[in-house]
Amino acid sequence: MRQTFEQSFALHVPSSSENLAMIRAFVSEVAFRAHLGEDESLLLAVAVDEACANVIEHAYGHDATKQVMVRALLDEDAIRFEVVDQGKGFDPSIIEPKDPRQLVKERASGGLGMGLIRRIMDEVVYHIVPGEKNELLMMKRLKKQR
Amino acid sequence: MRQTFEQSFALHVPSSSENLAMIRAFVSEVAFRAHLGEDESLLLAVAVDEACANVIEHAYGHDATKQVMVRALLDEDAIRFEVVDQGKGFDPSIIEPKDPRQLVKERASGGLGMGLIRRIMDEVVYHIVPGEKNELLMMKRLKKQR
Amino acid sequence: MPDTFQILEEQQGEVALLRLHGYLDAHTAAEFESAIQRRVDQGCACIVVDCEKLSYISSAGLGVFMSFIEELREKEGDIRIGGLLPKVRQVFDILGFTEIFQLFDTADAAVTSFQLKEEGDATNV
Amino acid sequence: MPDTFQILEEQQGEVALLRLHGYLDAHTAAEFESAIQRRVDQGCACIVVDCEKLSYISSAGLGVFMSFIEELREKEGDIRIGGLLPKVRQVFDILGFTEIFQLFDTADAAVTSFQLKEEGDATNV
Ligand SMILES: Nc1ncnc2c1ncn2[C@@H]1O[C@H](COP(=O)(O)OP(=O)(O)O)[C@@H](O)[C@H]1O
Ligand SMILES: Nc1ncnc2c1ncn2[C@@H]1O[C@H](COP(=O)(O)OP(=O)(O)O)[C@@H](O)[C@H]1O
Repeated sequence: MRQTFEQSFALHVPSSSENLAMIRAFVSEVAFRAHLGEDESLLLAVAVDEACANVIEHAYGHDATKQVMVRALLDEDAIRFEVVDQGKGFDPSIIEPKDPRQLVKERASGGLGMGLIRRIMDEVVYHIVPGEKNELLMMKRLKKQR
Repeated sequence: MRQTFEQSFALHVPSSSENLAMIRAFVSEVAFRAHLGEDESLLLAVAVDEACANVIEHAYGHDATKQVMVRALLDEDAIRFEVVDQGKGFDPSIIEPKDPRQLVKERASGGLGMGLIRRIMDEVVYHIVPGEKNELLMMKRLKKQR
Repeated sequence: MPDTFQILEEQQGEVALLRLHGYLDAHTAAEFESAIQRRVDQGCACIVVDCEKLSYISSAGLGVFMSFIEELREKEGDIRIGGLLPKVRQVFDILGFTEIFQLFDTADAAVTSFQLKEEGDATNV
Repeated sequence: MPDTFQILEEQQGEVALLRLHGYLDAHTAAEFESAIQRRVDQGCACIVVDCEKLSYISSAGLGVFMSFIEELREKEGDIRIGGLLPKVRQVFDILGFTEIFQLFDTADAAVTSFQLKEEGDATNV
């Protein structure tokens, strides 16, 4: 059954890293609806996982009474994920992309997440409305030969 | 990590029976958080599946532009599921529970769903607000010896 | 990888053997129903459903079993079930279906149960 | 059944072998980090991570590898990876980590690579 309209899926879970596995299972299910294979599906799970791990750590400081919200939008051309938080927010433009080799030299254990998201997705947009919400919109085009 | 507060999870999917598998995966993940085993987890998936299959068929008549909404609430004592629809509604009190043997005699292919839900869950409440929403609230107590 | 649904069909003498894979729910029940209906239309009354690889069933799946059994028993046939996993069997149990349907440990045993009956009938001639 | 995370540890001569099972994400990375830290504190510089049963990694897991490698290489040791599944290897590839880390088809091959080096060193004495 080919759907011609956009299909929308959403998952809300408590803001705790133990729920990242559940978020990835959700992404896999949506990727399955988009007829993606295991490799592509895993990469989408990574991108959404990174976005949600940032919300859990940076936006909500591991306060599990807060909710992580993920939306997935699926149409014939693309799969889109939206991760929204109402945390303190940040200025994504001043977070410079770091070279993994440089991070290795610095013995860093973090700083890879946003770079991974950008390398996996075809379009990444931050939409920050200060004091209201921080949205991360990620889009991956679907290949036509389905 | 034992959580003392109530944890809330929610899933929204297009109202199509192909998404029932996704709803069951969601229920399994929440059951896993509640430390339930495979058998108990499957029965909860059945109860929520039946509730959602009714929404897809009876409330929305297979209109996949509508959304099926499931919420799960987890605390130390119980796991609760809420399935809400904004469909035409119905009067659950006039739907008499049918004996499976009688249904077999009638060569029926349906009519088992609500009976299954009642047999699986410890508490089942319908909360119908005509013209507004139809809520099915299902509760299963968790055994203390976790 | 998410699970799906598949039916593999075999004919063993008079017995139609349907092997189910994956989940039987409101989405996949129609496919199962047509597979049985096709066999019934061909005049087959003895059906075995192999459930060893069936990971899940909801009322829509049970409804397929329920709607055919009387018709097949009237025709001196039956729909018999083999290899049900314990987690799936629970759902049959809860509705009392384990008393209505004949369950066997394996699909082979279910197929044999029909053949024994036929041999029995033949000797009685 | 949802996947979880587990580490099985072995000592093979000078080499500490850590076998990972399940997923390595922001939730489980801390456990992996302490396992490596413990080995480093014990004076072990040669570490092999068996990833044959690793089903998933995110940046938090990669970060653990990243934060230890310089320190271990300074101590004439290394952290080497065996048996990475293709779907997981993609994540290493995307960040160029396949060029920074030494990857082997199996954990055994990774363990042997350290032992050859030791023998080499011994012969050079
Ligand atoms: N949702 C968010 N809310 C607040 N800050 C964020 C958010 N997402 C990312 N950041 C900021 O961006 C930085 C870079 O993120 P990332 O590349 O994922 O690396 P890491 O999370 O390991 O530091 C974070 O350290 C944090 O300061
Ligand atoms: N969410 C709902 N909206 C409207 N009607 C419903 C809903 N849930 C159940 N019903 C009604 O209750 C009846 C019994 O449901 P059930 O026991 O699940 O059997 P079946 O769905 O196979 O008919 C349905 O046939 C339908 O008329």
